[in-house]
Amino acid sequence: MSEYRVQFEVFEGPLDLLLHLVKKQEVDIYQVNLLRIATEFVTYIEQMRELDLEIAGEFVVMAATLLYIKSRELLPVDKQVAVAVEDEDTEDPRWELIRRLVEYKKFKDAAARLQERESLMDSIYEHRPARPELTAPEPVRREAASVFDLVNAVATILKRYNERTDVREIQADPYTVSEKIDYLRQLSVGRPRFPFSELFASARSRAEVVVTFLALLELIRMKLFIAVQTEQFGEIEVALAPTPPPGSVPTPSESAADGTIPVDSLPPQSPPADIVEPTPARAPDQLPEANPVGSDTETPQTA
Amino acid sequence: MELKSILEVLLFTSQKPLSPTELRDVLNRAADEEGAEEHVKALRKTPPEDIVAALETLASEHDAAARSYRLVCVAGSWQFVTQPEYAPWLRSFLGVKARPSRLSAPALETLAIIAYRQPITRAEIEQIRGVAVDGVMGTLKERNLVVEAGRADVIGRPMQFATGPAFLEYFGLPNLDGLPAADELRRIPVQRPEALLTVDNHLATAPAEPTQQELPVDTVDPSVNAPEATVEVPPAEPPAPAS
Amino acid sequence: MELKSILEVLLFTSQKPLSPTELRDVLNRAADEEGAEEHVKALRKTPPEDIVAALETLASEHDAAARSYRLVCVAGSWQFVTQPEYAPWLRSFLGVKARPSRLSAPALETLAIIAYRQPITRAEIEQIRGVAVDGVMGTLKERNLVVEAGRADVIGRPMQFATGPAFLEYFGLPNLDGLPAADELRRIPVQRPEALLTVDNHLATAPAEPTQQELPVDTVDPSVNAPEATVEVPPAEPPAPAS
Repeated sequence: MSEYRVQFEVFEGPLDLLLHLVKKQEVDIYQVNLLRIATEFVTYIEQMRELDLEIAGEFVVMAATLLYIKSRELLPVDKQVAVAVEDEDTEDPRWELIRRLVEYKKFKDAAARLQERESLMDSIYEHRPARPELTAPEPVRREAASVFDLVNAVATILKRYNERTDVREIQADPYTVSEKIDYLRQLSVGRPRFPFSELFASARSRAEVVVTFLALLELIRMKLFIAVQTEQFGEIEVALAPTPPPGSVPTPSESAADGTIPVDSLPPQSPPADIVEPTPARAPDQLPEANPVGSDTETPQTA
Repeated sequence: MELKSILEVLLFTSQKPLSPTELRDVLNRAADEEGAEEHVKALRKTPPEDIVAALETLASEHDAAARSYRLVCVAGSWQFVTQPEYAPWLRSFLGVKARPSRLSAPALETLAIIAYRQPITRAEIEQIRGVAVDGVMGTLKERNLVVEAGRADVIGRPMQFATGPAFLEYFGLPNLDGLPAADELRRIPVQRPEALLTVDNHLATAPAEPTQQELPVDTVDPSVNAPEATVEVPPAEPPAPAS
Repeated sequence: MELKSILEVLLFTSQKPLSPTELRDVLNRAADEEGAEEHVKALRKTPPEDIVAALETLASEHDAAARSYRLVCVAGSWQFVTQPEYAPWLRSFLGVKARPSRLSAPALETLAIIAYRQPITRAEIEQIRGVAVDGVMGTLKERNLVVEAGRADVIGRPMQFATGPAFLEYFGLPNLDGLPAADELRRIPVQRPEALLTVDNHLATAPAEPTQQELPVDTVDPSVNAPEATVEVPPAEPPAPAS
């Protein structure tokens, strides 16, 4: 009994049941044997009734239509009523039924395609970046600082540190900043660019590294050299500064390749955006030991 | 800088789908920004059709690249979405997508009829489905998949229905023309064998003599009487998409 | 389904950068899901080096495609970022405010010391800088440029500091080895006046005012006291990426 119930309940309506019966015949819908379908449909209704299932009104109406068609079909051909061509109100019930079945089938198929899309949508995830910073890092991330700030800060510390250390050691230091400046300028002859790391390749001691580094910063401060980082994670290169017209700053470059905004607040004429100049290193004589960096938040520590 | 690349980067960073109008607004706003460069200013007042064309080019480029995501238009707005075959990983990573419960088969049938034949009255829907649709219509309206769309200009002035703002989004469709087989289903099929008079009791529909009287639509041209003849119902105006 | 496409789609939908480890976790989780299909299970325990290789391939593919965005690795985690030349439009679209004011010179110096010498105690920083750093340390911690990194293994067990999750992003560095002249600058020569005693061999510097309390019982190594002595700071482990 429950099997029957399941069987009946899957049909959305009489048209659905009819389609099911048509499908069982395995012929084109236009070629279907309506007589047989009518018999089968009525049999279903009878079974439902026997099982005390509630029969929707639509099924009863459809059964009546089918019985009418069946009764017409059973007449000999010459007794069949030829529908008057001019009588537009009279529908051939067979054609009407098939037309409805065809139409219904199309929408049932369309519903199935919608259902496919419905379930497909469960598997499609939208691209939803969380916050602007994550997807647009450059415009926000690089405006505030560059690695040169950091390097420069280190240089300042180094310089101050050297001053604090034993005076005799400094005097004994075989390297001087001015020597290294000459060395770097020679190094750059005929080579417009070289990697930052190469500067230190020949250094024989830590002290030499530090002095070379200070010399480089001095050259940058004098606008003779520039430090260039052409891409965000690229190696820093040192290059000869383009010789600008006297008294001018470098002209803004159209090829602002990385969108970097210079470190310092933008002057009316900003330097090339892909070239970040570090803040000039403090000259040694400007560096008071006792109060190294003017900052309100800091208090000199007793040394 | 190409327009399409700019649109792409905007869609790439957007937290919601963007319509061509919204995209144009961004171009205009950037152009009006103080100190905007020439190439930014140049895109002020980009014609909407240029934007749509650029978006379509972009979408084809992404389709051709066959990556794990693509650019699609849903309900007139553009967004990047993932390809469905990566769902197993995304489900573990992002969790099961929050989606409204699936529609029942009767609801889907009813919705399909409304989608292709809108605006349509309840009586017309029931005529096609062969059953009453009160229950499912309630569900569909509640979920904004279906909305009321004015009264039909016939006796009794019955209410007509159309697809609602949630419809295109729910199925991920760009517009109503994006419905599968839209052309075919918008037409009322009147394919009519030349005759339905049987020559044999067991062959209900074998052709016999041509008749032409039962064509349900009154615009019948005798020449249209061929088996494949159809009468076109002009595509309904899509309802204004929800904003 | 190619590994790189799966990684791509995960990065594409992620709301934060993902490390190879996190990506591998997703692959494993998806493989362990009940009813996972064979091709999903097959990626369980993908070797980390395969993941990194796939990510690198992906990044080159995206670079070659020259779109408005690309895939990059920052601080060991991978993410899609936009190309900088679209900043004018993105700024007006996202309403990006200028970043909080750039770091002051004292803050930068302090940060530089921490970057090259991490982990490092506040006393050590102050020793190098010669001033107290309470104010700037607050700022740096607030902006996640500096984080606490456990306690030093010396008397008093002072807190140590390391660069925080925002540090590499702030400077656009791939990792701590990307610090300019890292090798050289990690070994800033420290010449110790004879009066000063080192607290610990691993400390970058000697304390400014050695007091009895600070003197460790047994770690004073006379050799460290030599004028030319330098203390190498081993390259610090990069801090765990922010999650």
